[in-house]
Amino acid sequence: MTGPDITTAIDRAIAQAMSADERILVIGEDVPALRRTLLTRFGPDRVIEAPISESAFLGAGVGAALGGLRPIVEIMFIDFLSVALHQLVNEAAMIGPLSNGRWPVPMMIRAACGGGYGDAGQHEQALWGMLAGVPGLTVVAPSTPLDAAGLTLSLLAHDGPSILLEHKLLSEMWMTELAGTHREGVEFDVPETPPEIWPASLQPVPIGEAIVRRERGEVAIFSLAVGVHRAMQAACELEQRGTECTVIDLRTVSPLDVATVCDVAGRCEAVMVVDEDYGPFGLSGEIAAVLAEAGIHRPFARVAATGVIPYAVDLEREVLPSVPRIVAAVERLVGVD
Amino acid sequence: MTGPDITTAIDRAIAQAMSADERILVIGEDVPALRRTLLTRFGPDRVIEAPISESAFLGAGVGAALGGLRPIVEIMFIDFLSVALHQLVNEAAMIGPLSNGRWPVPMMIRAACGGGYGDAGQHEQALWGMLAGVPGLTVVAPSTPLDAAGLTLSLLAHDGPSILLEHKLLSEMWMTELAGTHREGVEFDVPETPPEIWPASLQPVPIGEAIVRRERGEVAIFSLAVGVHRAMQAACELEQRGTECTVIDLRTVSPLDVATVCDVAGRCEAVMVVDEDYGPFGLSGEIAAVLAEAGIHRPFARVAATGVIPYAVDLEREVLPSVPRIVAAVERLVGVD
Amino acid sequence: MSDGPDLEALFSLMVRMRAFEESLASLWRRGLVSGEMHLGVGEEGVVAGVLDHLTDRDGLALDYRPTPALLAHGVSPGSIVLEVLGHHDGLNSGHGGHMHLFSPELLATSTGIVGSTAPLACGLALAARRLRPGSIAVGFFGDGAVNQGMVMEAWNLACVWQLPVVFVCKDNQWAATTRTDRLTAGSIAGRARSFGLNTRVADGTDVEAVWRAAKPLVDDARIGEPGILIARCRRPSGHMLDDTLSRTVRNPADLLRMTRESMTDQPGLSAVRHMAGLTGTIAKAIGDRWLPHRDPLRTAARRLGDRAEALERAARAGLQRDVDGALARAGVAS
Amino acid sequence: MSDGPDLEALFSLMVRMRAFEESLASLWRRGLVSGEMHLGVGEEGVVAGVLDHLTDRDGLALDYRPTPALLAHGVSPGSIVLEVLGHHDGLNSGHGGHMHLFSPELLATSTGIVGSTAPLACGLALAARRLRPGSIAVGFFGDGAVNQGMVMEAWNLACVWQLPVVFVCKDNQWAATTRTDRLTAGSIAGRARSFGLNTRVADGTDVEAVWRAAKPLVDDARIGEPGILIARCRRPSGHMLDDTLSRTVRNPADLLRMTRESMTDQPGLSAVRHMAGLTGTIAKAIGDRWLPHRDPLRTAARRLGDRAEALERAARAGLQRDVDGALARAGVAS
Ligand SMILES: Cc1ncc(C[n+]2csc(CCOP(=O)(O)OP(=O)(O)O)c2C)c(N)n1
Ligand SMILES: Cc1ncc(C[n+]2csc(CCOP(=O)(O)OP(=O)(O)O)c2C)c(N)n1
Ligand SMILES: [Mg+2]
Ligand SMILES: [Mg+2]
Repeated sequence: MTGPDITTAIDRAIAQAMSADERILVIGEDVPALRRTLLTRFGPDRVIEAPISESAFLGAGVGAALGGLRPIVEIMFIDFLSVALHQLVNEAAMIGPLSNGRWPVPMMIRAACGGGYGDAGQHEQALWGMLAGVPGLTVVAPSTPLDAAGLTLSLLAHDGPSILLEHKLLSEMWMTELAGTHREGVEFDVPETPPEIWPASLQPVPIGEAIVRRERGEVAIFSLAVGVHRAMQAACELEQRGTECTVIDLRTVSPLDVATVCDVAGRCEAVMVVDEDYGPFGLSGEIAAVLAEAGIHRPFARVAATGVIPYAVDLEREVLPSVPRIVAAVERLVGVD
Repeated sequence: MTGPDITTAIDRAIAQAMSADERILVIGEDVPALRRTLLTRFGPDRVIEAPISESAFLGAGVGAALGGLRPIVEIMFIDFLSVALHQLVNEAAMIGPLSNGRWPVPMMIRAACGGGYGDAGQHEQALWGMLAGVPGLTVVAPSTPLDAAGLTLSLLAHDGPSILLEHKLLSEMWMTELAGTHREGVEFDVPETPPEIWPASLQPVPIGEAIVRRERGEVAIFSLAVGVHRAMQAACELEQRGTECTVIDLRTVSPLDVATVCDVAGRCEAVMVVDEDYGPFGLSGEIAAVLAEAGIHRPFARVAATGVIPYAVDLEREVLPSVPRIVAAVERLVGVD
Repeated sequence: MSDGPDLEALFSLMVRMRAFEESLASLWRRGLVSGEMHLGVGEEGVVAGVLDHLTDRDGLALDYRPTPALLAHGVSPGSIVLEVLGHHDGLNSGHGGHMHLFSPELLATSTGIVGSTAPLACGLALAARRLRPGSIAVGFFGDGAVNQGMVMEAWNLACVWQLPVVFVCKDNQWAATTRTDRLTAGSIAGRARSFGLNTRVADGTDVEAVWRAAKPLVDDARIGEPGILIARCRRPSGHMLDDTLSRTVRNPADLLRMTRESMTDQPGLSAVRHMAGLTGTIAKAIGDRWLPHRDPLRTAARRLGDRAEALERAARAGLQRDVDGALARAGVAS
Repeated sequence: MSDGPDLEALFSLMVRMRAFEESLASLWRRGLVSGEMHLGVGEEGVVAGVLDHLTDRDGLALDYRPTPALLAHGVSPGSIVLEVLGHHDGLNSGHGGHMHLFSPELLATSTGIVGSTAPLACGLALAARRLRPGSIAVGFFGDGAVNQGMVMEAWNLACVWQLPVVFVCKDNQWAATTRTDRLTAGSIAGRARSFGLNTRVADGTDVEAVWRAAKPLVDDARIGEPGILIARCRRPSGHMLDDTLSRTVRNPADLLRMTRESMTDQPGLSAVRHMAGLTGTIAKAIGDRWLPHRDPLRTAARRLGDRAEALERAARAGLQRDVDGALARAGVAS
């Protein structure tokens, strides 16, 4: 990687926001170690270590937001949110609407997500589809460090609850820590990511705006996070094999950029969703629905996690979306077999 | 209502199953009072009252299933599951797949769901869309007492985790208890439900089988639970106004009956989903996706909960699917305006 | 200035609370209110004795019996009446209803999820410490809620973060249809003390006792020493209006009717044995409802002697004016 | 039969555990194992001292350091090696990996979610009571886990349901990079006692002490009196292999490098002050790793004197044979 990895990028954006806004603080397990750059800069009153009590400290984040702060609550892995989900669904996301908008809850949850490095089922989920179903909750899952930083700035300025998902395969920090990528002989399917020019002062990336990463033709591939890089690589291979693909990085899961989704799909002949979350009842379905509602009827396929993510490298690769799976699915979709 | 209400129907099915299988027991808050018919019959060793500790007693349900029992765990309202979701997502649903199927978790969660009686956001959610996204979890939401009883029998014989959702508007017990429907002047939009012939011995209803409630024509309306009754009523009105509808009661949310969905939609000119759960990222999207995957492209619309459910009767009616909303949406869909 | 409470003021406040709950009950019974209705009848001593120490800069996390505390904190009764009527001029424009009453100005939130108030209070306290030094947050919950994990987590969090928070456990000995002593191991006070929380137990039916117990807790919280008050009280109107237990208490024969079905194919004796726990519970519920001498209002009135009647009349009249005003605005007969 | 433990057997078991963890570490370092790797090095005294009282009809809920207990419970080391290699002949056909090792035959489950074992153990205990009277379930977790709500909920549940369950808290004083004493209010033992759990504290580095403390807990659990053992132990291989703290301990200059960035635009002094807590943590981590006399194996070996060496050799050889067999089956060099 040339610029900072996604974790460092988010840390930098947070630092920039924290120095501009005294009300922002960070709460989470192990944050003194994980966020040591923030700790040394802002001190333990604003980088607050928490016991392994997600319900209590996520709930405290909600209460702090009600009290006038703008907390960032770290849930180490998104899988662990399920021990505390209630504070998000029934409090953070409901107080705004049930007060008829009089009491916003400006809180950002930050969590690592995603698999592909052998931690299996309980640590490798994406879960953005499930979370995007919570009304009023903003969910983002960026694919590049610059987008991650820019979206962080937007979420920290947003007057509602949000979740920033940081895919572990895009994070040098997490991959070193969890997967021991420094070990010889270890090889995970970490995608190549394109270099980025890193600005002196970070700029917000608007919430709810997808971006077209490659615009070529027949098949529109919608994806996000690691999936975008897989889709880009698949598109290169497919080009050589004679199929042209457009790749759209959704960046924000909810609110979904319906305009771009419909616009791009409307100009393509087939639609495909590459999603590291579970296939059924999630993002891929939502895309199908907004297209159908808009009367855009195209051959449709999805490459998503096919179930609980297993441990062994080969089994894991079968379950998660991979470049070969995408290539094969696109060719099936356009009738090249 | 002529037969038993949905709650009594489920209780009877449970009683029938419990007397045939010693391993079945019931755990939950207030079950001695709520399930007094079961308590008197099977005693406190099999109808076990729990403290307000959903994580602990749901987790204990999982452990009990691992240990050879077949527990029914009651989560009073499905909204409260979010304080304990982890035990479902990360334990109950994962131990099977992560053990490569060697250790099944036969546990049924029973929960009341749904709104329309003025409890608002934190008590009125359906959430089946979110839950159906959990791989390997069976989710059912019946619309009639007989289906509820039959599905209960099937779930209690099923070797995996499941959720039985009992819509409060279909439950005399819950409506009396929560909404005080015996009060004069109180009127909730409780649907008329058709009479059923109640057999002496209950028969299982297969998991994952939808049923066509009315087969007429142009528009296929997919729904479940209370939505089915609303759709049936809308279909009657629409018939008088010149539009013929087929109404499909999905009964099981997951695994979705893809064959029936595709078959019926394929024979209709337009597709509509009536869903009391939140619209985005849920059941309606999944239906759109399976249809698009099957190459069945039809004009598509959904009538679902439009967001957090508000309190006031008029606001609540606007947010939840209602007969007028369905009628209007169907007419828009088929171009009658 | 004396060191003790102003019993007249507390009594008047409690009367207002009671009168308000009675108004809500009547609106509910008249079918003008949707959904469940949980009242704070019986809790007035606890709420008044605690809230008297707070200012409007202090935050409140309230459960689904929030009305007494909201009144004491300064929320207008009329706006609550309009809210439960579902009126657009209600406190939350009819979006929240009685379990979700929010006053951002007065930093008061409420929730229908058992136990949720404890973490929320911790967060309000964190904000208080940073943004309004010297102010605190108070989180109310019931005795059943102490078995909800997030409550215990919050106790720990309050202690290790040294939050300016006071928890108040309104111990009415019931959680819906369940006697909590059957399902709570150890004592609530012992459990709280094991975290190092500043712990006090008071008779919640005696507002002066509550006031005295709450004072040092609030004072200590203001300097970052969290505490908890555990106050015994009563629940004479049941868990919620017209709940199962209330209905069964009014008509115990119901119980037999409801269980008859299961008795038929069962040796009668074992069914009766199995039902023993339940009937015991019901007997207890009956006993608990007819103990008027544990009423915090009566206790205070007795102490006030002659003065009580006039105070009560004035407080009720004042409250009624507010309620009537709201009803008129909503076009509902008083 | 004597009343005390068979120290030779316990020592041999601990050696097997240690040797097995070393094998796993070596496979991980060789890049043959995916994902994180948490070892139970340092916990052998606790695990052996407890498991010696169990039969294979007793259930186990294990955390993400499950291997020592699985060995003691009778799971074949070869099947675990194959599992962490992702081999289809592994314990769970390669689907689970080291955090999700399941043996339905031996009623042993494991989980990567902190605290989850406590409710699971309650459920296994419930099943034990109904289906295998006289058998129990044991739930293991760490000292950080006691602040997870579901653990405290489970303690309460065990008491009020009188479950045949023993909780074991392996108190290594750390939760990942965090010193738990900073974030746990009161004492774990005090907290557990407040629920009425049969509570014993033992030196987890002394397997005999653990054995003696566990015996009455297990015996009482068999007749429906739940208990908890809190055993101090060490974590010499860190939270997981090559974690941040381990890396920083090996090379403290890293810390400076990593924080240099934020120091530039910050008065150096306040940054240093802010870092003080963190460097203190690291100093503590360094101290904790080089305290070989707290090794449960050494303590036992010292007591066994001359006999230790031969026992150790035999235990290691036996274990190594199993591991080598599995490696051969997987086509991996030993
Ligand atoms: C997490 C959760 N579980 C269950 C419920 C249903 N419920 C509402 S109130 C109640 C009893 C609470 O008892 P307690 O805490 O003693 O408060 P009280 O009602 O006595 O004031 C229950 C079980 C809920 N609202 N939230
Ligand atoms: C609910 C949950 N939160 C956070 C984590 C991440 N995590 C894994 S282990 C760990 C530390 C646990 O410490 P302790 O309970 O003392 O056990 P130890 O690792 O010391 O054996 C943490 C925070 C998790 N797995 N689950
Ligand atoms: Mg109570
Ligand atoms: Mg530890």
